[in-house]
Parts: sequence; structure tokens; C-alpha cells
Amino acid sequence: MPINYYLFLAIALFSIGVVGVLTRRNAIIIFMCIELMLNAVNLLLVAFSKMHYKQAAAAAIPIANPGIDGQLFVFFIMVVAAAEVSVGLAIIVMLYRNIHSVDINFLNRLKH
Amino acid sequence: MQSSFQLAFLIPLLPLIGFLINGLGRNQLSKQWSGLIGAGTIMGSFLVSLFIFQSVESGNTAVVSYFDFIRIEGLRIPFAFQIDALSSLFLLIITGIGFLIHVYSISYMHEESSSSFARYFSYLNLFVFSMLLLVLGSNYVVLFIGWEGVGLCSYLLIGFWFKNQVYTKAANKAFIMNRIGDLAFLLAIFWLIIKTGSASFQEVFEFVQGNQGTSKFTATDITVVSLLLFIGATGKSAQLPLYTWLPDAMAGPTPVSALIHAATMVTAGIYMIARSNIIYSLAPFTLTLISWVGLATALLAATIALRQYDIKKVLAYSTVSQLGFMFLALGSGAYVAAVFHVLTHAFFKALLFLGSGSVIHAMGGEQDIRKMGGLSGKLKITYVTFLIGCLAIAGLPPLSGFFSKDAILLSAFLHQPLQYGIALFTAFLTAFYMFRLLFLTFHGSFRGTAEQQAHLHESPALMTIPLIVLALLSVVGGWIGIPAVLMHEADWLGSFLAPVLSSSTHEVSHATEWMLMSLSVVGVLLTIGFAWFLFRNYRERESKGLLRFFEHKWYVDELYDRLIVKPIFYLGRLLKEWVEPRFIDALVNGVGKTVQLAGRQIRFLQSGQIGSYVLLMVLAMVTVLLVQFFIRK
Amino acid sequence: MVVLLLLLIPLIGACFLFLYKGDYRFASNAALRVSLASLLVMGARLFYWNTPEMLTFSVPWLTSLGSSFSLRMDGLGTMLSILTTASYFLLFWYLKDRSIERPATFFAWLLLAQVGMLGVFLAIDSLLFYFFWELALIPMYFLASQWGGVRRIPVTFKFFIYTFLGSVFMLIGILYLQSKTADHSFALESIKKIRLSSDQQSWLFWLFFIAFAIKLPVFPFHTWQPDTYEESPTPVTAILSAVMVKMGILGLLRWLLPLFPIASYMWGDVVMSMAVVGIVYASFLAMQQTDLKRLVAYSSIAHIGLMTAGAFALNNMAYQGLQLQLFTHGINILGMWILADLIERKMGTRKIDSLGGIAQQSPTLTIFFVIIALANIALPLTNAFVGEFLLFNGILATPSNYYWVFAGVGGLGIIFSAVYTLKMIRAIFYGEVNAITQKPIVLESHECWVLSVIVGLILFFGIYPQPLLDMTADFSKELFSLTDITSLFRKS
Amino acid sequence: MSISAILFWVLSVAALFSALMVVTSRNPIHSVIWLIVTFFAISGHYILLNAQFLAVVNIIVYAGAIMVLFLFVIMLMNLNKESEPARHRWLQLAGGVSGGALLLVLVAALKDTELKSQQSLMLEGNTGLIKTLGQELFSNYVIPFELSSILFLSAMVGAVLIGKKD
Amino acid sequence: MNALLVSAILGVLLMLSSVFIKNKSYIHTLALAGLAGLFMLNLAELNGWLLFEIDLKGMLRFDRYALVMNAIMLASLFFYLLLSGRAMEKVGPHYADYLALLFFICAGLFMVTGYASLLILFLGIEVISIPLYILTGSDKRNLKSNEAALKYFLLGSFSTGLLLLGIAFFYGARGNFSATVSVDPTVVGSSLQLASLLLLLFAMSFKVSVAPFHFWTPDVYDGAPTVFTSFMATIVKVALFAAFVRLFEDTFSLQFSIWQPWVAGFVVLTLLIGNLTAVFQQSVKRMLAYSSIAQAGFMLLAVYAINGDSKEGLLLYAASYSLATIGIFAVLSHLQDYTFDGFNGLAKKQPVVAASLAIFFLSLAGIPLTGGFLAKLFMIKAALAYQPWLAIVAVIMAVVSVFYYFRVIQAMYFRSADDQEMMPEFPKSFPILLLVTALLVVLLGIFPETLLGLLYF
Repeated sequence: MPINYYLFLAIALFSIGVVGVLTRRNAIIIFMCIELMLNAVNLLLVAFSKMHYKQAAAAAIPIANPGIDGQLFVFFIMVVAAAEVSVGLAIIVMLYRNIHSVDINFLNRLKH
Repeated sequence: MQSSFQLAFLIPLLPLIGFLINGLGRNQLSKQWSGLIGAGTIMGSFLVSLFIFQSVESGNTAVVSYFDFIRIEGLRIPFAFQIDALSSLFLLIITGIGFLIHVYSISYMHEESSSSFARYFSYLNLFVFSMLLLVLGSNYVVLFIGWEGVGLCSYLLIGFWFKNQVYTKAANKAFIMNRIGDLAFLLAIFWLIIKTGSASFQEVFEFVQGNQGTSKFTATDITVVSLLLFIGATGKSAQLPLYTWLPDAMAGPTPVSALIHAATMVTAGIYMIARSNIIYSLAPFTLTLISWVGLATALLAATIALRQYDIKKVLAYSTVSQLGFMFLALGSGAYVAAVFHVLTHAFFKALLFLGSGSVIHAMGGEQDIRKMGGLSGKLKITYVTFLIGCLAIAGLPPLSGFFSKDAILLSAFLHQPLQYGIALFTAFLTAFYMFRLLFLTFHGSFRGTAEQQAHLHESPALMTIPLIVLALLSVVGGWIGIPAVLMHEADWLGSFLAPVLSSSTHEVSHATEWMLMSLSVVGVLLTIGFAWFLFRNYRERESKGLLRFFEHKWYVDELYDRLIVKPIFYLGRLLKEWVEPRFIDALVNGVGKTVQLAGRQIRFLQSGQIGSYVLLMVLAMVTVLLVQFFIRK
Repeated sequence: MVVLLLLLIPLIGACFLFLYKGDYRFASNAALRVSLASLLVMGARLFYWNTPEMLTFSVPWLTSLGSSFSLRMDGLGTMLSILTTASYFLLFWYLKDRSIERPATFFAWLLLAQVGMLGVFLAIDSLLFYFFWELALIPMYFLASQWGGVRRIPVTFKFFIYTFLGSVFMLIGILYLQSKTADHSFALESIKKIRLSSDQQSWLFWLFFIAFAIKLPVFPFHTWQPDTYEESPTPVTAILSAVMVKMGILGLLRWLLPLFPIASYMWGDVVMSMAVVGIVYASFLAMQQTDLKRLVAYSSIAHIGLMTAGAFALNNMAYQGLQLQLFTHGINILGMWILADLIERKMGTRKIDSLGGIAQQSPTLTIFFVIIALANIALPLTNAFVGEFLLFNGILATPSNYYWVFAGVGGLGIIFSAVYTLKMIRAIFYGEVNAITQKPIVLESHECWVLSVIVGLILFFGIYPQPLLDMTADFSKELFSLTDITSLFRKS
Repeated sequence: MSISAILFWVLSVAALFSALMVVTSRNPIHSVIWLIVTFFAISGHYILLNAQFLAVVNIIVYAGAIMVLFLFVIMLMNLNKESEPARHRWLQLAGGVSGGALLLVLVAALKDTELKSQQSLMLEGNTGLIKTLGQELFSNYVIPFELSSILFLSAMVGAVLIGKKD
Repeated sequence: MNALLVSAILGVLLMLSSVFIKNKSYIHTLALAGLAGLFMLNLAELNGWLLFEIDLKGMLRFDRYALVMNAIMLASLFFYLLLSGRAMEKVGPHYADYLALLFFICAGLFMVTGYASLLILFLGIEVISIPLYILTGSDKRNLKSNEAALKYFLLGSFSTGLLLLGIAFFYGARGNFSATVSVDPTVVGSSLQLASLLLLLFAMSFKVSVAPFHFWTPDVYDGAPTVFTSFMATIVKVALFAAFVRLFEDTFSLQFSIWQPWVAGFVVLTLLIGNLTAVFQQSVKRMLAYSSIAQAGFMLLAVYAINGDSKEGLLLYAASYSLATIGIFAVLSHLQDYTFDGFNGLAKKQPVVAASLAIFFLSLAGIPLTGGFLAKLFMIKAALAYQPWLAIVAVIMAVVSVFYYFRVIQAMYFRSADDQEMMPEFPKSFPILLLVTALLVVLLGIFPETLLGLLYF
């Protein structure tokens, strides 16, 4: 598939995530939308990885494991995402315990 | 150099020492000592001056330099004295009359406390010091130092009785009006220094004569310098438009009025212009202006003097008027006549002032001539001397005033017959108001209180002796400048001053001269008679029309108040209350306020809402991306 | 070495006083000794220590920036150092017998300010100059804000912000100049070698000028000054106006004019107009004041206006006069402030309207006041006369086409200064005594001595100013050679 | 059109649609379900690109562990109904518009990239295999790998710290 | 590398220490000793002595600049722990855990200063961010702290998304994640590279709180427990700036002309918003949050004008700004009243504390003879090489900053306290330590060569 398709797909998914962050009030949903953004990036990285793989295969001098960086990066993103989720959810739960809501509109003690 | 000239430094130094002793020791010295020191130092100066005068008369002149007052790259102003005919003559007038007035003061001021007595003498000594500096200076800067110094002393002495705020106000007025002239004088000095590179008389005059009309010293330069110098002179010598301080200056003790505001300081302007006669001779326009200003001042002051009731005010306006005459002479190019009149005027005006002081003394401080009358009986010496003074100022031969005034009238006639006419009329006015004063004061019946009448007495000898001496001088003082038409080769003054002052070359026939003389003498006599007729028996009358206008001094003070003082005051108020706080300061504070206001507005961006934060961030990103990809490309 | 000593002595004194919390007597004595030591060093410099090695000092410092700790005492520096050390000595002497809260800190700040000001006067490295420039400001801010009047906090803050704003513009200018030097150095000598186009000179000129104009202050940048002078404790005001404003003039003479002569000529008319308008404007306001300190403050603006105009006259006469005036104005205004302080302290008010008749009860004070006030309006034979004489003379000789306007309008200051000064004397000293002024002001002996010394200086240099003129002759000559318009345009 | 192309399009449409549903669903539970669908679609893409390891990890870690965690939390908070009040209309609009603008700008900016002719290789290549990835991970990428342990340690400490009831 | 590994190990040690050591002052001492060790190890590495020989595989690169930066951060951290270490006890009962997290963050800091691959940059940022989210929310009962944590977390994750998209584009264009090679942008994938450049710019701007990506900063700094705000606003920010500079110096240097105007715009915006908003604040803590934005604007000048001056300046900035802010926050954490009035009359009661605080504020305002001045000087000098007007804006804003910094000085010195009861009590050694910190700030302003010399010798 042409790389552009993946590019646009990823950008579209990313933007949907951004729209979600912008339009929702529920902290958990916002967080999910951020995860969606990360996944869009993951998809793009994998697609690029395969693109570079193909470029390298076409090149005269072969290099070891072309395009593998991208996939490893995706792996690390997933690792980070997992860590982030655990902390993020802990924070959301803590907040919920205190104010019994996860509506970000109620977060306005800090302003100006 | 003549060895006597090496003593020249003593002339101003002695009064300075007197000033220091009296000033610093004012709480310790007794009145006798203060008076002795005050008068003694002046006496010393007078003797040295005489000594020097002798030497000058035998033809010696010199510039004695002491130290460099200012020495910088391209300019050197030495602290030096110039001893020549003009300065030595003035030295004699100043120290001589100064001495007499010091003596007079010892008695006149005896009621003061000893410390303020000493203060008085220290001021007086300082004045004499400054005045001597003024006439001795060999360059404009030293002259200016003395010039400002006499202004200062005048200020101090007018406000001598500083408890009275009317007096101190008069003192301020005197100083400030003098300063207006001083500014012009200073500018003239600067101009000369820039153009000629020097301030010393000799060098400046040589330069001006050598380079007049060239690009180094153009006709404009001459006009500017001469005009500025003249404006300076109008301040000090109380000419239009800066004369109003002089009548107010009568707030000071009467001897001060005699010394400063009649005999010496006010003639400084005449001295300065006479000193600069080489520049003026090249500036016909300025000369014409001077003659007209002098004439106008003479006439104006004379008319005002007609309707004044304060004995000292009459004399003050008469001084202004006489100074006008001197300027008329200067403007006509008759420098010698001007200096001559300075000399004679110094005699008779000092006499008149001291006489009035004697009257005031006798009247217990009363100065209003409406409350006097018939004093001739009680104050015999005062009366006689005062009469001599009046005759002298009226210009009756053979008293001194006749000769000097006649010289002036003659020069005016030669210069511009119209001016002569006005001047002659003014001379009649002079006689009229002087004799009005004399008659009101000494003749008729006494109009004061009974208490005053009981108190009336002739002044002590310390006061009357100076009167007598001055009266003598008033009589004989004119004989040093007898015109050729009366006595051949008797114009000693003219020949004495010839090396310093250029004289007009016009000759006039003896017949004309005789005619002019007799015209003035007859006119004056008639005027005196008219005054006798009017004021022999004084009746108080409401003044009307023009007379009222004169009585109110042409409303000049009011005019100045409206035109200058008040506008300046209101402008100051405007600046203080509007421009400064609401414009300049507001601009500065406005910047601070704007910062605060901006802060107040910008902080609303920080709404506390995650949604809006993200929105703003996304918008920023979109903007940057848009611009970068589609506009900046 | 002398220059280093001059900085070190007050610095050590300040540190000592900061740490030591003595009572008033101790603190003032210590400060007096420190200032006396500075004065003695300065005296020694005048008579013995005048070899070039003694007058310069340079050690590497901030080498990575291209700056060095370089000081040099030229004629101008000598003049201002004398003024500083003398003013401090006289002021501390005068303050011998007072009570001020937290005295040790008070004197320590004052001494620290002395370090800053001397540094400004002596630095020949532009960054160092800037350092000291700010160093002088901070102590003044603390002094005025801690010991000042009711409105002290906002007023002095405005002062601080205002001057700070000006100085940061100068900093930009300095940095720009450094980047243009061949050896990337902040040294004055290196900067002088740069050849700047007239456009560059123009905007650099304004960057520097604003800093100096605010410090001086020149109309219309002056509004911080009357408030600050009024609200500061009078000893601080004295230092502010006697010494600190000289920093601005020094800035003009040592930095602005020689570095940007063409711009100085181009903008000379603008600056001169500001200066002479300022003279008249400040005089008008001075006439309207009812507060003694504010009156003196405005009169100081007028004097500064004259000095500024003189600096831009661009000729030797004005330079000489200006430098003389630096000293004389400092001494005279110091005297004025001391007198104002005496009157305020002993009478409990400084409202001119509520005073009056002091001359009757306190003739000695009156004499001092009149002499110093007359010196302030430059009466001949007082020290200010020669300075103003040369200044005006120089202004009339300025290369501008409007020389006569500047001299004429500026000259009005001569008249107006007399108006407000005499008005003040009359209102305070003359007339009848009232309830407030009934009590005579008895001068302590040290107060008498201080005033006598000031009057002595006024009269001595009024009669014989030549030593001071000689001191700055070389500097003026050099400055003139750098700013001489005729030769500048011949070159280019 | 090859089978892989058809699959690509199907998966893409599924991913986009489910992603949109995540954003638009009123019920948080639905959003979670739709997000899982999205992840599955993306995993499908990974398989198409022959990144098998990532496809599997994505299902296990993301769709499995992480989303279950989300679901769990939502259940815990009792948010399983359409409790979320809608935002202001204009805020939603602004959000949608600016998100759309971001999309448009990025697409427009990148549509002409020099890489547009490049292809992503599908269904072949061994980079995505566990073995290759593993070897690389423990040789060249061992440092980041080890460093990520710090991340986990701190996440662990943090979760305990925050979650623990004092 | 020495310090990175050891700090991770120390983190683990401290994490476990709470089990064995009950006395908190021992834990504090342990942490301090550990930090001192770290500092020595870092210095050792600066002199070429390595604890472990590890093949970094091009992932990390500890050059002199990174090591000097690390030394500065470690020193700052040391002072931070000295001054504020005990204040953490007030936040909650998990004292050892906080310290452990700090050391983990420390490892992250070394990663971002020494990264050579964008992967490490990403990981480093996350290693820093995740513990910070936790520390922000560590005052669990405090709703402000909760709110700050959530805001920080959501916005931080969002920005991570941006960072990652940028990295993905970068990868697409270049085929690797190496940050050390600057590829000629004209050769391949220029628009992708450009997009990645901008996205990375946005993400990094967010992390260092540069406008218009600064919105999280005031709220988070305000809400977080004061001790941790202090850490976040100083050491973390400085490290991220080092990363920022490195990214644009090494990776994007050839696209200089593209990003420089944008950075300039951000500088202006940041300076304006930070300074102007700070003027209006009533709480000192929030004012400091805005001031940290303003200071970020200055530090961004180092990115704007990547040259020798700016890099040296950043070091000075890092040191002086961190020390000063740490000192201020240390005092602040002892106060009950965070408004300006809370400082009223402090100079009388606590002259040493007040004097030190005054020095800190003077340094922040950029008054000469303090480190802050020279730091700003370097920055302005660097900017002046390109744009005079930018320098002018910067200095004007420096003047505006005086408005709010000096309010504290005014309160301390020129006003008197209304209520003596409210006056804070400090531990015995605290004023001395604070004074030492202040003297360091002054020393930096007088002899910056000692610090900068580390770069070259």
C-alpha cells in the first residue's frame, strides 16, 4: 500500500483523538482518546518501518534488520503507555474519591 | 607701572575686611566699633583712591593683574584691575560719598541693636567692595562680579528690616529685575568671548576696532552685543522697562537709598556703557535706541514724581528720571556728559536722600509729605542743604546740576532737536516736583501729629556734617566741567576723560549755546515760581484724570503684574496641577498601569479548564503549521 | 592602587557594618572613619600618589565575556571621586549626632552606594561600568524605601523601575558595542576603535541616552525625581542629588559623547531642547512648590538641565564648565539638603508656608542658608558661578543653528532660579515668627563645622576655581578632540 | 484490487468508524468497547504489515490489559450510564473544528511529501517477527530496555503511593 | 552514565529503605549522601573516570556539556534536598517513596541531557513525567493537588502524543531515531521533516512551559505541594531545556532558518504572558509559577540563538535560576500565608532569611552581581547576534519582572507584619543553609568562570 494511505489514516486517527480530548468532559474518556492518539502513532511507525524495510531491500548494500527501529519504538510506546495508564487511572481514582466525579469541568479551583 | 597702583588691591580689600570683621563679629562688636570699622575702612579706601587718582591725573594708567580667575584652553580671564581716568573717577565718587554715608549711618542707625548695626555696616562695606570691583575690573567678568555683588547687597539692604514682608518683597523684586538685565549682560559677555576670545576691555576693544564689519565681527555682532549690554544696563540703572524696582527699593534704610539707589549702584549701567563706548560708537542704531529709552524713562519718571507723597519715592522717581537723562546723554554720544552727570547727581542726590533721612529721623519715621510742612524752622541745616540740593538738581547756575544737565541738553540738541525739546520739558518737570517736595516738606504749616511736632529736632552732627559736605560738593562739583562758552579751557573733566571716552566732535556756536542755557534757566525759574504758587500752602485735593494716572505710576506695576507676573504664576500652576501630574507623570504611570491592565486581561486565558487549554494549544499548532506550510514556504 | 583602595575602603566598611549591629554612636563613628579614610586616600592621590600606576588598576575578570576589572582615574574621575568622598565625609560628619533606626544597616547601605558610585566614576570597562551603575542603585532603593516617608514604597519603587528600565537599554547598547569590537572586549579603548555608521550611532545613542536621561533626570524623564527626593530620608536625598545624578553626566561625558560624536551632534538639538525646556519647566514648578524638599528637587532638575545642555554644546568651554559644575553643584546641593534637614528636624515641618521669621531666632543658620542658596543660583564669587558661566558660554558657542535659542531659553533659568530661591528664603526666614518658628535653631558644633566647610568650599572655589579647572583640562581637551564637529566632518 | 488492498480498506474504515464512535458515544462503556474495536482494527493492520509481534502485543496489552483496566475503573465509579453532560455546544463545535483543522492542515501539508510514491511492504519481511525483534531488543536496544525498568519501578511506586488509602 | 545508573540504584535503595529505616532523618541523610556520591561520580566522569564500561550503542552521549549540566542539576538537587528535604514530610507519610521517585526522576534527567536517540529522549521525558504526575498529586487530601495532578497528567499525555507523532514523522523521513545526525532537509522527506520539526517544537515547548503551550504550568505549579513545585520548576525544567537545546542544535541545526522565527515568536509570547500575568498575582506561589514561565522565555533564547554564548548562558541560567528558585520555594514551604502579605516584616524577624531571599529575587530579576544577571546577559548577548528587537523585548520584560519580584522584597523589608503569630519558624540550620545558597548565587554572578571553566577543562 502507498505510504500516504497509512499516513493519512494515522493522522485521521490522531485527529479524532484530539477532537475527543477537545470535546469530552469525562477524564477517563479523554484519557482514552489520548491512547487513541498514541495508537495512531504506533500504526504510522509500523507503516514507516515497513516502508524503510522495502527501501533497504531495494538498496544495493543490505543492512541488518532494516526498519526494525520503528517496531521497537512501538514496543516502547506500549510499555510507556502501560505505565502511564496505571498512574493515570490511579490519579483519576484518587480524584474520584475526593470529589465523586471525573468531570473535568469541575476542575476549576486553579485558574487565572 | 606707577608704584601707587600696586596699592590698588587695597581699595576693594579694605571694605572687604570691614565686611568680614563686622559680619563675623557682629555679636561681639559694640556699635562704636562697628561704625568705626565700617567707616574707617572706606576712609582708607578713599585715601588710596585719592593717591591713585593723583597718579592717573598725571597721565598714568595700568592694568594690574593678580591671578587667573578662569584659565582654560582658549580662554583666559584674569582677575585684574584697570586703573585709568574713568575708574579712578568712579573710585573717588564711591569711596568719597560712601564714606560720608557711612558716617551719616552711624548716627542714623543708632537705634538698631548692636548685632544688626554691625550687620548693616557689613552689608554696606560689602556693597562698597562690590562697587569698587565693578569699576576696577579690567574685563567684563570682573565687572560682572561686582555688578552682581552690588545687586546682592542692594537686595540685602532693601530687605534689611526683614521682619516686614513688604520690604523683603521689594528686595526680591529688585534682585529679580536686576537679574533680567544680568542675563542680557551675561549673554553679551558670552558673545564677546566667543567672537573675540577674550573678555578684557583692552583686547575686546582692539579686536572690535580691528575687525569691525569683517566676518570675524560683523555689524550684527556689534548690534547684538551693544543691545544686550544695554539691556543689562537698563536693569541695573532702572530704565524702561526694568525701572520699577527702584522706587520700591526705598524700603531700605535711607542712607542705603542715598548710597546705592542714588549715588553709585544705579550708575553702574552708565559706567558700563561708557566703558564700552568703543563698541557703542560703532552701533548707531543702539545709540538711538538708548537715547529714546533714556528720554522716555526720564519723562515717565518725572511725571510720576509729580504726584508722589512719600518723600523717598519722589526722590526715587527723580533718580530714575535723572538716570534717564544720563542715558539720553549716552545715546547722544556724549559719554563725558553722562559721566559728568553721574558725578554731580551723586552729590546732590546723596544730599537730598540724606536730607530726607534727616527729615524722616526728625519726624520719627514718617515719610508722607502730606503730614509734614513748615519744618524749615526746626531743621535749619537740613533745610538749607536740602534747598541747595533742590537748586542743584533743578539745574540753576552755578550749582553743579546746571553744568552737567546743560551738557546733556546740549548734546541732545545736537543729536536730535525733538529730544532736546522733551528733555527740556522734563527738566522743568524736575524743578517742579523737586520744589513741590521742598515746599510741602519745609514750608507752610505743620500737618503732622502733635507728638511728632514735639519730637521735631535737628539731627546730630554726625548726620549734618555729611549733609554740609555734600551740599558744598553740590555747589562746586559742577565746576570741573564748565563749558568753553562760559570759561575757556575749564572743561577739566572732558580732557581728563578724553583718553577713555570718545567725545562727539560736533561744535556749536556760542550763541546757540547761550540761548539754550538761558532757555533752561528761565524755564526752571518760572517753574519754581509756579511750584511756589501751588504748594506754598498745601491743601489736600483729589487727583483727577492725568494726575491720577501719574499718582498711580501709570499703572505700570499693575500692567507688569497682569502681563508677566500673573501669567507666569498661572502657567506654573497649570504645569504643577495639570501638565506634571496628568500628562508627564500620567504617561509614566500609564505604562505601569497598562502592564497591570494587560496582566489582568491576559490572565483570563488561564481559565482553569483543560478543554480550553487544549483548544488554545491546538489552535496555536494549527496556526503555526498553516503559516509554515502555506504562507512562509 | 588608589582606585582600588577607594573602592575597598567603603566596601569593607559596609560589610563590617552589615554584620555588626552597633548603636547609633558606634555606627556613625565607624562610618565617619571610613569616609575619612576615603577622603584621606583621595587627598593623598591629589598630592603624592599620582603616578599612572597608582591611578589605574586592571585584573582579568569575566574573561569569557571579554570583560576585565579595569579602573582608571582621569581628570573627570578625580573630580567626581573628590566630590564623592568629600560629600560622604561631610554628610557623615553632619549625621554624627542623630537617631536613626537600625543605624548600622543605614550606614552600611550608604557606604555600599559609595562603592557603586565610585565604581561608575572610575570604570573603563563598559560591563564593569554597568555593574557599578546598578550596584549604586540598589542601596539607594533600600535606603529610600526603608527609612523614607509615608509614600516611600510606591515612590521609590517607581524610581527603581524607571532607572532600571533606562539602564537595561544601555546594557543592550553595551552588548552590541562589544560584539562590534575587534577583540570582543568591553574595554572603553576597544570600543572607541569601532567605526560606527551614523545610523548605528543614532540608535546606540538613544539606547545610552535614555539610561542617562532617566538617571539625571532630564525633562521629560524626571517625574520620579521630586517624589523620590521628597520621600527619601534627607541624608539619602543628599547623596542622591549631590553624587548620584553625576553618574548620568559622567555617562554622557565618558561614554556617550566620545563614542557617538556624530549622533551626539545630530541629536544635539533634540537633547538641548529637552534640556532647556526642562530648565524652564522645572523652574516654573519650583516656583509653585510649598514643600522645601520638593522645591530643592525641582531646582535640581533645572540645574541638571543646564548641565545636560552643556554636555551637548560639544566644545571645550562647556566641558570644562560642566565638570567644574559637577563638583560645585554637588557641594552646594549637599549644603541645601543639610539645611533642609536641619529645618525639618528642628521645626518639625518643611512646609514653606508654615515657616517664617527664622532669621530672627537663628541668624547663623540664616547666613549659611543664604550663602548656600545664593551659590545655588550661581552668584559670582560663589563656586557655581564659574561653572555656569563657562556652561552658558559653551552653550552659546554650540555648533547647532539654534545656539541663541538654547542660550536664551536656558538663560531664563538664571532669572527663574533667583525667583524661586528668593521666594523660598523670604518665606522661610523673613517675616514675623510664628508658633512653629518661635524656638531658635541651635546648631551643634559639628553641624556648624560642616556648614562652614561647605561655605568655605563655596567661597574658595568661587574665587579661585583654577585648581579644579586644571584638574579636568586634559580630559576636556581629549573629549573635545573626539567630539569636535568641524574636525569630525572633515574626516568623513 | 488485491486481497490485501481490500483488507486494508476494510480495516481502515473500521478503525476510523470505531474511533469516531469512541469520541461520540455518550456512554463511557460504549466508548471503551469501541476503542477495543479500534485496537483490533489496528492490530489487523499490523498483521497486514507482517508485524506479528506487535499485533499480538497490541491485542494482549492494549485491548486486553489496558482496556480492561479502563472498563474496571469505569465500572468502579459507576459511570456506566450516559451520565456525562454535554459540553457547551460551541465548545464542542470549536473542538471539532479545530481538530478537523489539524487534520486538514497535516494532510494538506504532507500529501505531497517526497515519500508519497513509497510503498509499505505488506505480508512479507521478517522484521516483525519475535525472534528478530528479540535479538535486536537485547543487543542494540538493551539500554532503553533497561532504562524502561526505571519507568515501571516509578509507575509502581507511584500507583501504590497514590492508590493507597492512608 | 555513572550517575544515571547509580541514581536508579539509589532510587531502588530508598524505595526499600522505608522498610528498614524508620527514622526519617536517617533516610534524609542517606539521600543526601547518595546525592553527594552522585555528584562526585559525575565529576569523575567529567574527568574521564567511568564506573562501568558500557557500550552505549549510540543511544546516549555524555559529552562535557551534558555532564556539566548534570553537575549543575545535582548540585541544585543537593541544595534542594538540604533546604526542602524535610518539608516533604509534611506532604504525606511516604517520605522514602518521594525520595525514591526523585532519584528515578534524576535518572530521567540524565537521560534527557545525554540522549543521542529520540527514543531515549522519549523515555527520559516519560521517566521524568510519570513520577512527577504522582508527586503533583501526592497531597492526596488536598483537592488542589488532585486537580493539578489530573491536569498535569492529561495535558502531559496529550503532549506526549504530539511528541510521538513528531518522532514518527521524523522516523518516516530519516529511517532512524538518531538525534546526533543532522540530515540535509532538502534531500529527503522535507515536508515530513518539517512537520516533525514543528511537532517536536510544540512538544518540547510544552514540556518547558513555553507559551502558547504553557497553560498547564501555573495550575500545576500552584496545585502541587510546594516542595515538589520547587523541584519541577527548577531542575526538571533546566534538564528539559538542555534537551531542547540539544535537539535543535544537533538534530535540526540545518533547518535553523525555519524554526528560528518561530522560536523568536514563542520567546516574545512567553515573555509577555509570563511577565504580564505574574504582575497581577496575589499568591507568591502562583506568581512564581508565572515567573517560571517568564524565565523559560529567557532560557528559550538559548534555543533561539544556538551559539557558544547561549549554551554557556544556559548553564549559568540553570545554576542561578535553580538555586534561587529552590531557595525561595524552601522559604515559601515554611510559610502559612502564600500571599505577598505573608512576607511582611520578615526582615526584622529573620534578617538572614530575608537577606537571602532578597538575593534570590534580585537574581531572578537580573540585577548585577548575581548569577541571574550574567545568565540574562549571556542570553541577551546571544539574541543580539540575530535580532536587536528581540533583545529589547527581553530586557523590557526583565524590567516588568521587577514589578512582581520586588513586591516580595518590599513586603519583607519595607512593611511590618500585622500579625506576629503568623511569622514562620525555621529550623536552626535553615537560615545558614539558605545564606550559603544565596552566596553561591552571588558567586555565580561574580566568578562565573569557575562554572563555565568546567566546560573547557
